[in-house]
Amino acid sequence: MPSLKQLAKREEKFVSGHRLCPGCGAGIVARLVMLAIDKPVVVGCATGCLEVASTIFPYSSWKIPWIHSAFENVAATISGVETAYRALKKQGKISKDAVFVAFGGDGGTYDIGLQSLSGAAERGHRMLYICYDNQAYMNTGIQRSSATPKCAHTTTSPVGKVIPGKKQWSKNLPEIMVAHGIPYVATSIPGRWMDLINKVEKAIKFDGFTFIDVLSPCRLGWGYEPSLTLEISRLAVETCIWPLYEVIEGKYKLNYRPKEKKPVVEWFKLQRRFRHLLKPENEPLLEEIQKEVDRRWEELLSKCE
Amino acid sequence: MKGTGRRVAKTANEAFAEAMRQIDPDVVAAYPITPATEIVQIFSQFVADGLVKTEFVAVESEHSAMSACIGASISGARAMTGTSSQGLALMWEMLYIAAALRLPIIMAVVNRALSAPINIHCDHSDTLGARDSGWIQIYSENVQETYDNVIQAVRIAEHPDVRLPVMVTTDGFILSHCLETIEMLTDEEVKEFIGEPPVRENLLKSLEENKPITIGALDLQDYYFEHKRQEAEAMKNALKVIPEIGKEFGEKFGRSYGFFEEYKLEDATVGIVVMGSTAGTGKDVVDELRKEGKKVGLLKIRVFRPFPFEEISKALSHLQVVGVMDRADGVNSYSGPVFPEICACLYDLEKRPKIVDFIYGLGGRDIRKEDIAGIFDGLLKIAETGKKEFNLKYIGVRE
Amino acid sequence: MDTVFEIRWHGRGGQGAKTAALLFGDAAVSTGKYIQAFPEYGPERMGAPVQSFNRISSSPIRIHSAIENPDVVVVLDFTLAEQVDITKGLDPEKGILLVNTPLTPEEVKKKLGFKGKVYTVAASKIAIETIGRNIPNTPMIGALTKVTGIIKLDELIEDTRKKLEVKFRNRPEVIEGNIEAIKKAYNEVKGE
Amino acid sequence: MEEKKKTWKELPEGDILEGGTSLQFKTGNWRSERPVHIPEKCIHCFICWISCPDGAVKVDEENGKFVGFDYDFCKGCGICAYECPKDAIKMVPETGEEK
Repeated sequence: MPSLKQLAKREEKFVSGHRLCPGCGAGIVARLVMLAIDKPVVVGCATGCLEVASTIFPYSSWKIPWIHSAFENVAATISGVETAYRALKKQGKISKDAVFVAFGGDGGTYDIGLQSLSGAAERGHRMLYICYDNQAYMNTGIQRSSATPKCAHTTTSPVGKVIPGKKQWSKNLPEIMVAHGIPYVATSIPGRWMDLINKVEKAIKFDGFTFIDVLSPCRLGWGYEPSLTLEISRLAVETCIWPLYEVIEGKYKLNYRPKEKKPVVEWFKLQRRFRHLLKPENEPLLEEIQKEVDRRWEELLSKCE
Repeated sequence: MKGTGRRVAKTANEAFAEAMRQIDPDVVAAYPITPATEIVQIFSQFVADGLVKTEFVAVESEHSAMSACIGASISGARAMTGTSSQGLALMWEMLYIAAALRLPIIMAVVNRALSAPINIHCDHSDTLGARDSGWIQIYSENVQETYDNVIQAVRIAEHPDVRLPVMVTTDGFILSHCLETIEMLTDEEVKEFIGEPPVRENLLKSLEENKPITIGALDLQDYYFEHKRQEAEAMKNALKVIPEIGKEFGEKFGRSYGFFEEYKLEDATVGIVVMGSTAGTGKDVVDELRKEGKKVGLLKIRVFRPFPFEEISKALSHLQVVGVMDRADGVNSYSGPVFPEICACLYDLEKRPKIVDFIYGLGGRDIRKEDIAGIFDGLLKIAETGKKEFNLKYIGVRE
Repeated sequence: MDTVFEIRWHGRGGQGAKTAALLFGDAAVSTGKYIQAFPEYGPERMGAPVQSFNRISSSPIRIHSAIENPDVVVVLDFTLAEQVDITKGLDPEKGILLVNTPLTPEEVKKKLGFKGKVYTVAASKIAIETIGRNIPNTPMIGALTKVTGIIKLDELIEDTRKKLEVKFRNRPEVIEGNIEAIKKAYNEVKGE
Repeated sequence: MEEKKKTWKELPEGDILEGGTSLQFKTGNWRSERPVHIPEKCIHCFICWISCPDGAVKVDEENGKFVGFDYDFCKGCGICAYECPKDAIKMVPETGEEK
């Protein structure tokens, strides 16, 4: 695990000049992941904010071989790249030891990309899949995804007179990935850069498919001051809304236990998408969410050693 | 017969698989679908038996098959796949991407009707629907052509002036599951004919050389059009390259190929335009009608994309009546998909033939010699009377 | 354009009608003929009535229509006659019907009311005796070889041996059983 | 300033471009506030550097020192100022006069 000053000696592989929003969580995630990988690396991106904002012809922010083909298929596309790598390496046409990374937003990972994600994981291609999870379709204008938390306001799960935002709970994708029997699954946040860098370093050592779900605050879609991006990601951990854990070859390990578990409302308070939950009439909803967060937290604890 | 080929019995699916074995691509990614399934079944046995160096990826859908082929091809690997019908439809999005990223992927397509109603038998609605995806399309009359076309496809796709994906099609069941006599080339002949793929910019080369490239960037109003213009030019270049390679193939192995085949068309007064296995049946009919003194002929389209516009125009220009046989319906109230292309070819002629369309064989409906003879009779009647009483006829459907 | 000889095979899913057409076609290729062999495809599974077809010619075959008027019909399972019109499209005078049955050609003729040429052979019995299983398609290929004369017996045997040697390298008894079945059926097929 | 755009004949084929070229695309003009460094408070912990989404914090990696902000790229999000454990960065309104 390198110190910050050691990391600073590494070449930036995700460089300045990209057009993500000021304070974008995905930009930090991409930069951290790329700094963590001190090896030759090939990256693929699913269609989404990160892809659109980092490669606008003729400008690219990726100082490594990079490919985008479509929205729902980054895992399949990198499957092909990784397979070609194995084929050509076997033939002696390639000498370098390379790492393969796929980035997808929650839309391209939890929803439309779930099939290709599952297929690539099941086949065990050697790649690290990073979901930069901003909990909605931000690139197309903040529509709900299956990663969107219950009651969050999005443009397709709007808060209205009779419906208080998204009706459903978010999908537990890390668990689905664990069920694939892949060697490494983890959650992380950009606000704990050591945690994220450590997990990326760990993941790329496995000879197989690995997956990290990184909560990636979106100042636009969540509605907060951009300077709070990292803080808000940490608060998700402190409220146990986004526990930090990893599952190494099936074994659960909690990476961080808040000294004092904060109430979920502390997280909601900072975000415009949950503003309606602070109204007195919505108190039962708050309670319901708190209960579910508690339940998921306990469930996770029971799985961890 | 030139070459050292040997005569064997193969179905089109077997021929596809054998050609793939001889091409020995670096990566094959595929998903099963009737009637193309056998191709990858046979091929995965070749992989299991160590007869090829290929890395085979049994993907979870056709969309991922094409995506993986794109990933492999952009990494400098020779990539192939095969599919049919719904599988091709599921790939649709990726077809355009493979072509626009200029990837020489080779795909064996076994023509099958599109749902609904669900049907596993032959028509051309699947590939004709993909006509504007930027893929070169080569249709095969029989198993021999299926085999020869795949081998030529590698050279066409990888030609530096072209660099476009190629789909080689064969008629579902009619050819895919029909054992026919073919001449196979030896493995060495194929290897020598296709050669090593020319090296171009690719992901892994850029990794190896530390000169990172970005592929598939967002192209907005200021660049998209230029990239599409390049793609159009590549397709135009294919018009030059395809007959050159067809000729070279003929010189080496005794079977030459062009854009299309003219059968007794030169002195004909009426002719049909046809694609795929029906062309063979059509030739038998032409011979029979010729015996009766009828001046009939046939033009079999082999290359539908790029569309050999000028050449077809010239080949049909002297006819009085042209009948287009469409094995797909445009469901557009006036014709199948091949018809408007042929009309467009003829439009600028000083003296235009009359032209009518026949939609036939949907969902594998058999097309008999009598049916084709009936079509010719209809064309001869138009030639005789100078009157066209219909623009479109459905052949072989219960009225 | 030479005459194209057309054959239709009737069987039940699993009896090897498809394989028979493929094997017969393949054998004809090795004797220098041009052939087609294709099954009729549907969603049928084991036991359902199925058909397959051959075209054989001494010059390349171009037609790709279905076969409606075969020169020969081969029936692998005579119980099919109850459900399927096995003589459909056969020329009532010149058409040839070859049936796997212990019955005599006369008895078959009477049963079907068919006036063309009928040949019978107890292929199932031969298969059980020689191969040890009721797979009538191999002996029927032998019988068809005799009836049509399209290919020669020794050519068929040589070709079959070559193919089986690939598949049953370690089971010579299977190869010999099949060859024996072909020979036996070739010799035992009865015409009127 | 408008870059000279290539014709279809001049462009590399297949939507391929050189990696890392966005360094030529300055995003500094997106900013309405700019971070200002207060050297006397700075402990050179590099937290601002690791926290920046735009890679706009310049450091001297050999000597382990904060060097300054890259105003060509800084979009003024204020994360560095918020994260700084020593309040050594403050955000000030962009007046357009600073260089």
